[in-house]
Amino acid sequence: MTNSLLTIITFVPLVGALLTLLPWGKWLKLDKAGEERLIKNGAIAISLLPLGLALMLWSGYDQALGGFQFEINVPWVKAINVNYHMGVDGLSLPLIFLTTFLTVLGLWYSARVIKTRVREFFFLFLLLEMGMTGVFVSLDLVLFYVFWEVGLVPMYFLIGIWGQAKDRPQYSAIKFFLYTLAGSVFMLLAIVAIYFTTGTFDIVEAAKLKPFADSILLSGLAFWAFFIAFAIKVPSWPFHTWLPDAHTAAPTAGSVLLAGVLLKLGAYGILRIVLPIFPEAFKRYALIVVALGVISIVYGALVSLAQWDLKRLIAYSSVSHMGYVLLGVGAAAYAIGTPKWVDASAMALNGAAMQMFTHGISTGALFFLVGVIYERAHLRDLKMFGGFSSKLPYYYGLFAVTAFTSLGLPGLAGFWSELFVFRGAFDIVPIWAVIGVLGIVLTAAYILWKIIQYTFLGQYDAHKIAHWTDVETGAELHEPKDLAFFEKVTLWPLVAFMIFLGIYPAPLLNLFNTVFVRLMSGFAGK
Amino acid sequence: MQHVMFFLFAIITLGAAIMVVTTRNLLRSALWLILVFFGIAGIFVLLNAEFLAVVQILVYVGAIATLIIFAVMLTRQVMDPKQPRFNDQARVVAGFATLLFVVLAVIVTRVAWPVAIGAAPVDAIQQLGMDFVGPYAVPFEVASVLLVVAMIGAIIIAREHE
Amino acid sequence: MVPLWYYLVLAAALFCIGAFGALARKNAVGVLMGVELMLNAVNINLVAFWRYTTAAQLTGQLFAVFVITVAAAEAAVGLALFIAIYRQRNTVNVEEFDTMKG
Amino acid sequence: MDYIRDFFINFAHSWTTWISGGLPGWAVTVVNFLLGGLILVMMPVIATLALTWMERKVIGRIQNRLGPNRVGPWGIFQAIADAVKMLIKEDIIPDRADRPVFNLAPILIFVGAAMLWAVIPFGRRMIGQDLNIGALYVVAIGSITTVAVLMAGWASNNKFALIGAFRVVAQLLSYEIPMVLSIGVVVLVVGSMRMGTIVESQWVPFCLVLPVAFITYVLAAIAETGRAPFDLLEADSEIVAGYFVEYSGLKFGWFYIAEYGNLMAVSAITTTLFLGGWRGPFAGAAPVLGPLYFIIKTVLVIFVLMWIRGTLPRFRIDQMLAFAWKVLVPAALVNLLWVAAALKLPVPQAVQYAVMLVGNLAILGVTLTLLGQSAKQHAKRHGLAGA
Amino acid sequence: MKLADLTYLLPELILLLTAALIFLLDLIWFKRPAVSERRTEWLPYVALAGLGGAALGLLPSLGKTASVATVLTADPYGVFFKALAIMGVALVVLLAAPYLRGRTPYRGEFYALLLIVALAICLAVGATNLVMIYLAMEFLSITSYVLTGYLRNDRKSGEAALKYFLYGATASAVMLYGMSLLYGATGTVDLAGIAAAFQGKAQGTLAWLSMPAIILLMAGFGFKASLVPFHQWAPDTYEGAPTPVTAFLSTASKATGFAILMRVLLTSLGQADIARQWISLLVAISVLTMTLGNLTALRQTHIKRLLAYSSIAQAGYILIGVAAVLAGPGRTFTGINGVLIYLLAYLFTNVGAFTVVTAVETATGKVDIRDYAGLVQRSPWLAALLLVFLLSLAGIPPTGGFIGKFFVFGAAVQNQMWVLVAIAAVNSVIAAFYYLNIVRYIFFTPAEEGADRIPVALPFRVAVGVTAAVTILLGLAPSPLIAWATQSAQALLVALR
Repeated sequence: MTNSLLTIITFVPLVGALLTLLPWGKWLKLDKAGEERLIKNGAIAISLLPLGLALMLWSGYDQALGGFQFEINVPWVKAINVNYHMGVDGLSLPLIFLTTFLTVLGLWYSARVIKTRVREFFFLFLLLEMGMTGVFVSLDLVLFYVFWEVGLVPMYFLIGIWGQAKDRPQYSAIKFFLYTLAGSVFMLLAIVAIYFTTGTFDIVEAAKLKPFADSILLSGLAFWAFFIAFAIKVPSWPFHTWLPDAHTAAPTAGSVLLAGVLLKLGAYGILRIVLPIFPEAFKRYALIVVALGVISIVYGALVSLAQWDLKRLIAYSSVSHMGYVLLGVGAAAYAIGTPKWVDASAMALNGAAMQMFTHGISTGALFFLVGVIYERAHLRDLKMFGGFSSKLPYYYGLFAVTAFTSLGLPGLAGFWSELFVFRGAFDIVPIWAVIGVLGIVLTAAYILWKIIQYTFLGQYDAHKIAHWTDVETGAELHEPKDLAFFEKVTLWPLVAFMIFLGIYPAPLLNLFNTVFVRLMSGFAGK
Repeated sequence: MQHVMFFLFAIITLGAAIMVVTTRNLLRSALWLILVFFGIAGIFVLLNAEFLAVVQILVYVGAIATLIIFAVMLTRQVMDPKQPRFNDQARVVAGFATLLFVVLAVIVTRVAWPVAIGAAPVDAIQQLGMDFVGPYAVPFEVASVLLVVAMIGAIIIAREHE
Repeated sequence: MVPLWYYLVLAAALFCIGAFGALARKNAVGVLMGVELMLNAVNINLVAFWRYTTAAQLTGQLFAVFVITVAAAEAAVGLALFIAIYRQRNTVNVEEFDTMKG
Repeated sequence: MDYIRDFFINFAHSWTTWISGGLPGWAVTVVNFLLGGLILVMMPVIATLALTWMERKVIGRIQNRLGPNRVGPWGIFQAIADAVKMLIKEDIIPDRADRPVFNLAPILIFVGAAMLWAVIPFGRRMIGQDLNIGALYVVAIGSITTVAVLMAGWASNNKFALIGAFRVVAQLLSYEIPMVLSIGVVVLVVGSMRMGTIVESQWVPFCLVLPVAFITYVLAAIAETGRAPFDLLEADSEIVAGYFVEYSGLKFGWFYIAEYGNLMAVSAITTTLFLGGWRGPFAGAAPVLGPLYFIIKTVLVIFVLMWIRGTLPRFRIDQMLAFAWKVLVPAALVNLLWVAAALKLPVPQAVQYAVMLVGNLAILGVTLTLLGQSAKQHAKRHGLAGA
Repeated sequence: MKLADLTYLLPELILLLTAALIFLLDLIWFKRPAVSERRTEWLPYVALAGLGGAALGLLPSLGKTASVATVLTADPYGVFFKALAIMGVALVVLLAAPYLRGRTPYRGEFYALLLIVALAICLAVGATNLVMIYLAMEFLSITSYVLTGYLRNDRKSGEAALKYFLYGATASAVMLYGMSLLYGATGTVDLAGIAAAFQGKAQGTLAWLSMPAIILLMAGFGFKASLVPFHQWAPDTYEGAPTPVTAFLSTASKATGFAILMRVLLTSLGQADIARQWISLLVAISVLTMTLGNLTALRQTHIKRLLAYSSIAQAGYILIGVAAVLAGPGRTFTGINGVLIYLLAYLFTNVGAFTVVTAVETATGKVDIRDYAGLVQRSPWLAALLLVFLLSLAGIPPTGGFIGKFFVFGAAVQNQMWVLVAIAAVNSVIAAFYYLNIVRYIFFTPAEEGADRIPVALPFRVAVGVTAAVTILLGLAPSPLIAWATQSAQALLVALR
C-alpha cells in the first residue's frame, strides 16, 4: 500500500478524467444540465481523493528518517534502464499537497463559473493535475520528462479554449506551449546525455554519480540545457515573456494552477535535478543565476508597477516573486564547496522552497480574487476600478490579507520566505541581495499603490462600470455584490494557510530544512 | 577497326542524343531517340553482347520508342512549334549537366577499374538463360510480375470511360 | 580492344545529355526521353564493365536486361499517365501542372 | 562434288579469294559488305516482281477471272510494266508534310524488309549470317517496320494516314506477342535460336508436331504483313489506303516492295521454323536440292496466304485485337507451358513429340470449340442466322 | 533456388496469389454492373485476409538468418520491415474501402495493387543484390504511380502521379548509374561481395569512386524516403494522390526507402573510412531535410500538403539515426534501432492522422486546415484522436512519436553530434508550431454555421482506433518494440563490424 500510494495519487485524476468522458447523460437519462452537474460534482469529489492521500503522505512521512519515502521502483523500459521510480521527500511533499489542494479549489470554483464545454474543462483539469503531481513524485528522468510534457497539453487547451477572446488566447496558448517545449527538448537531450555517461536515468543515482564532472564543456552544456528548460518555466527574465500572455488569457482556475503549481515545476526541477546532479557546473554559473534572479525580481516588480490590467499585473508580480527563488538557489549554488556557507546556503534554499509554497498559496488566491472581480465587472482595468472597499468589504478584507502576504508582511506566510532567502543570500552574495531587496520596496509600491489604492480606496464611481453581474444567478445588477458563498469557500482555506504559516511556519520549514541541510552538507563534505 | 566502329557508333549515339534533347518537334526527338538506340545496339555488338543488342532493338525500338511516338501523336495538338522547348532553368541545367559530365568523366577515367579482359563466353545466351532461371530466378519472376502490373496499371490509368 | 574508359566517357556523356533533357525539357514526353537516355547510358556502363572486368560472369548483361525490362514497364505507365492527363486538360507541359502550389 | 555440297560457302570463298588477288584486305571486306547488301536489297525487289504477278493470277482464278494476260505470255511482264509506270509517276509531297520524315519512312520500311533476309537459311549453310539469336533477330527487325509505319503516317499530315498508322501499330504490337510465343515454342524444342540449327533439328517438320504454334504463327504472320483478312490497316473503303495514302511514285513503290518482301520473308521464316526449311528427300545427299525444296515450300506458303486473302472477309479492328488477345495469346501460352512440360519428360524425343502433338491437338480442339460456342452466342444475341 | 527458400518467400507468394485472386474476381465474378457494386464490397476483406496470411507467412522466417534464392535474405531486419509494410498496407486497405466509394467505379484493382505494393516492399527490404534492389524499388515505384493516378476523374490525382513519375524515373536512373559504377568497381552486384571488394581498397584505387557512387545512390533512396533535395515530388504528390495512397506513401513507402538505404550503406559500404564519407553526407541531408520541411510546412493551408512537408521533416529526423549509426557491442542506442522504432511509430501515427483526414474528406470533401475548425464539436472522437496523432508527430510523450525521437536523437547524443541534435531540437519546436496550428483550428475555432456532425464509417473507426491505441501503447510500453527493433537492427550491425 505504501509504495503504491504515489501511483494512486498520480493516476486517480487520470481515472477521474477518463470518467468524465463517459456518456453519463445517456446512461443515467439526464438532461444536459444534469449531466454537467454530475461531471462537475464528480470531478470535485474525485479530486478530493488525491488531496486526502496527500495529507496521508504528509502524516505518514517520517521526518526523522528524511530522504525519499513511499518509494516505488520497478522497471519500465528495461532495455534502456528506465524505471518507474517514484518517491517523495521533504521538498516534494508540500508541493504535492499544494497541487492537490489548489486543484480541489480550482475545480470547486470552476464548477460555478465555467459554463461552456464543461466536460472538456473538467477532463483537462484533472489531466493537468496528473501531470503536475507526476512531476513532483518522479525520481526517474524519463518519467519526469513524460509528466513534464503531459502537463503541458491540458494547460494549452485550458488557455486556448476558455480564454477571453480579447486576450488572444490562441496566441497565448501556443506561446506557452512552444516556450516550454523549446526548453524541454534540450532538456531531453541532456537527459539522454546523462544516461550515456552514467548508464541510468535515475535522478538519485545520477546525483550520486555526478555526470560530466570531468568535462567543463559537457557539464556546462548539460547544465544550461536543464537550467534554461526550468528557467523558462519559472519563469526567469529573459524567458518570461510567455507568462503575462498566458496568465491574462487563462481562465481563473487555469491561472491559479499556472501560477500556483506550474511555475513551481521549474523551480522544483532546479532544486531536484540541476542542483544535485550538476553542483560544480551550477557553482560555476551561480552568479549568472543569481543575477537572473535579481533581474527578475526588479524587472518583474517594475513592469508590474506599470500595468493597468490587474491580472497582468499579478502575472508580472509572479516573475518578480519567482526571482526570489532563483536568487536563493543561485546563492546556495554559489556556496557549494564552501563549508562556512553551509548554513547560509541551506537557509537560502529553505527560503526559496518556502517561497515556492507561499507564492503558490498567495498568488493562487490573488488570481482567484481577480477572477472574482472579473466575473462581476467583466473588466480588469484598474482605471475603471476604485472605491470597492465600501461596496465589497468582505472581498476587500481577503484581498488585503492576500496582497500583504505577497508583499511579505510579517505575520503572514510570505514574510518567512523572503526573510530566509535574503538572510541566506546576504552572507553569500551580499551585493546582489541588496539589489534584490529593492524588489521588496517596489512590490510594496505596486501592491499598495496600484492594487489597493486603485481598486479599493478612493471614491466609488457608479458610471465607470456599466453593469455588474450576480455570479450566482448571472443576473445584471447596478451595484456590486459581495462574495458569494462558494467564493468564500474557495478563498478562506488559502487565507487561513497564509495566516497559519505566517504564525507557525515550522512544519513546512522543518521539512525543507532536513532536505537542504543534507544536500548542502553533502556538497561541503565532498 | 574497333576504334573506327566505336567512334562511328559513339558519334551516332551522342549526336542523336543531343538532337533528342534539343529538337523542338517531339516526334523528331523520338526518331532521333531511335537512332540513339541503334547506336547503342551497335556499341553492344562491339562489346560482344549481341543478345543485348537485339533486345535493345526489340524492346527499346519496338516497344518503348513506339509507345513514345504513340504518346506524342496522341497529344499532338499541344506541340505548338512556337512553344519553348525548355523550361526556365534550362541554362542552369545545361551548366549543371556540363559540370556533371566533367566530374563523371574525371571520375571514370581516374578510378582504377579492376580491368581483366577475358574472352567473351561463346555460349553467352545459354548462360544467360541458365542465370535467369538459376540465381536470378526471383528477379526474373519479379520482372514478369512487374510487366503484368505495369500493363494493368497502364490500362487502369488510360481507360476511356469512368 | 578499345580501352574501357572510352565506353565510360561515352556513357557519362550520354547520361549527362539525358539528365539535361530530363531536367530542362518542358514537355513531359521530352522528360521521359531524357530518362531513357540516362538508362541507356547506364546500360553502356553495365555492359562495358561486364566485358572488361568479369566477362565470364554475365552479371552486367543480366542487369542490363532487367533495366531494359523495367524501362519498358516504366514507359508504359508513364505514357498512360500522359495520355490520361492530356485528355483532362489538353497539355503535357510540366510547368502547366500547377493545380497544387505551396 | 564437295564443291557442290556446300556450294554457297565454297562459292563465297572462291569469290573472296578471287577479288582479294587485286585488292587490299579492307577493300575486300567493303566489297563483300556491299555485295551482301546488294543481295539483301534485291531480294524484296525480286519478290515483288514475282509475287504481284502470282497474286493477281491466283486471286483472279479464285474469283473466276483470268488475271493479267496482256503483257507477255500469261501476263508475265505485267509486274514490270507496273514498275515502270510507278517509276515515271510524279513524286508528290504533301504541302504540310514533315519532309525529312516523310522521305525517310519508305526507305526505313524497305530496310526493315530487306534486313530480314540476312538470317534466312536457303540451304544448309546458305545463310547470310547465322546469328546465334536469329529467331530473336527476326522479331526485333519487325520493330523497324513499326517505326517506319508510324513515321509515314505521321509525316503525311493526313488524318487517314495517321489513323492507319495507329491501326498498324496496334495490330503489329498485338500480334507480335502470339508470334513471339509460337517462335518461343520452337526455340524451346530446338534449344537454340540459330536458324540453321532450327532447320537441322527438324527431322519431322514442326508443323506436324506443333500445329497450334504453326497456326498461331501463320495467323500472326498474316496480321504482321497486314494482309487480308487483317488488311483493315490499308482498307481503301475505310481509311482510303492507310498510312501510305499520301505517297506516290517511287516512294509508294518502296512500300509496295516492302510489303511483298515481307510476305515472302514471312513465308520463308514459316518454312524455316515449321516446314523443315531446306530439308527434304535426298537433300542430305544432294544439297543443291535444299534451296529448291526451300523455295517450293515457301511458294506453297505464299499460295496458301493468297488463298486465304481471296476467301475470307475482312476483320473489324476490335475483333482483330480481341482475336489476338483472347484467342491466340492464351492458346500460344498454354501451348508453351505444355511443350515446356513435355520436354521435361524422361522419354525419347519421339515420345516427347507425340505428347506435344496430343496436347496441341487438344488445345486446337478446345479453342475451336470455344470459338464456335461464342460465335453461336454472338449470333443468338444479335438475332443472326446460324444460331 | 531450393524448396526451403519458398518457406521464406511465403509472404510474397501469399500476397501475389491474393492479388491475382482479386484481379480475377474483379474481372470475372464481378463483371455485371448490378452485382459488382455489392460484391466489390467484399474485396477489401479478401485483401485483408491476404495480408493476414502474409503476416502468418512471416512466421517461418522469424528469428532466422538465411540467404534466399541468391538475391534475397531472410533476416530479422527484413522481417521487421515486412511486418511494417503488411501492417501499413492493411490499414490503408481499411481507409480505401470507404474512401473509394463514389470516387471510382473500378475499385477491385485498387486492392490488388495495394497487395502488390506490399509484395514489392517485402522483396525490396529483403534484397541483398543491387539488381534485386533496383527491380523491387522500381516495382514499388511503378505500382505507386498507378495508385497515385488511380482517380481518373480527379485532376489532381493525375497531376500528382505524373510528377511522382517524372521525378521517380529520373531519380531511379541516377541511382542506377551509381549502381553501375559500384558494379564496375567491384565486379559484383551482391552487397556482401561489394563490401568484400572494397575491403582495404577504399583508400587507394577506389578512393575516387565511393563518394560519387554514394551520392548517386542517394538519389534513388532519398527519392523514396523524400529526403531533400530529392523531395520535390512529395508535396504535390501527397496532396493530389488519393488520401489512402498518401498515407501509404508517407509511411510504408518511405520506410522502404530507409530500409534499403540502411541495408546498402551498412552491408556494402560499411567500412569505416567509407562510412565516414556517407555519415557526413547524411548529416548534411538530414539538416537540410528537416529544416526545409519544417519551414515550408509552416506556410501550408492544405492539410495533406502540410502533412506532406511534415513527412519530409520527419524523414530528416529519421535520417539522424542512420547518420548516428554505432555498432559498439552492448550499445542500446545503435541509431539503426532508433530508425526502426521511429518508422514503426511513425507508421501508426501518420496513418492515423491520414485516417482522420480521409474520414473528414470522405464525409465533407474538405481538405483545408480551415475546414477543421470546430472539428471537436462535429466529431469529438476524430478530433481527440487526431490530437493524439499530432502530439505523437510533435514528439510529445507518452506517444510512439516520442519514443522514436528519443532513440534517434539519443543515438546522435551518444555520438556527440551536438550541432546536429541542436538543430533537430530547434526543428522539433518549429514543427510543434504547425501541428498545434491544426489543433488550434480543431479545438479553439468554432465550427462554421450549419456544420453537421461528421459520420465516420466503420472501417475508419477501426483504423483510427487501432492506430491511436498503438500510438499511445508504444509510448506507454515501448519495451517490446525496442527489443524487437534492437534485435532486428542487429542483423545489419553485424555486417558493419
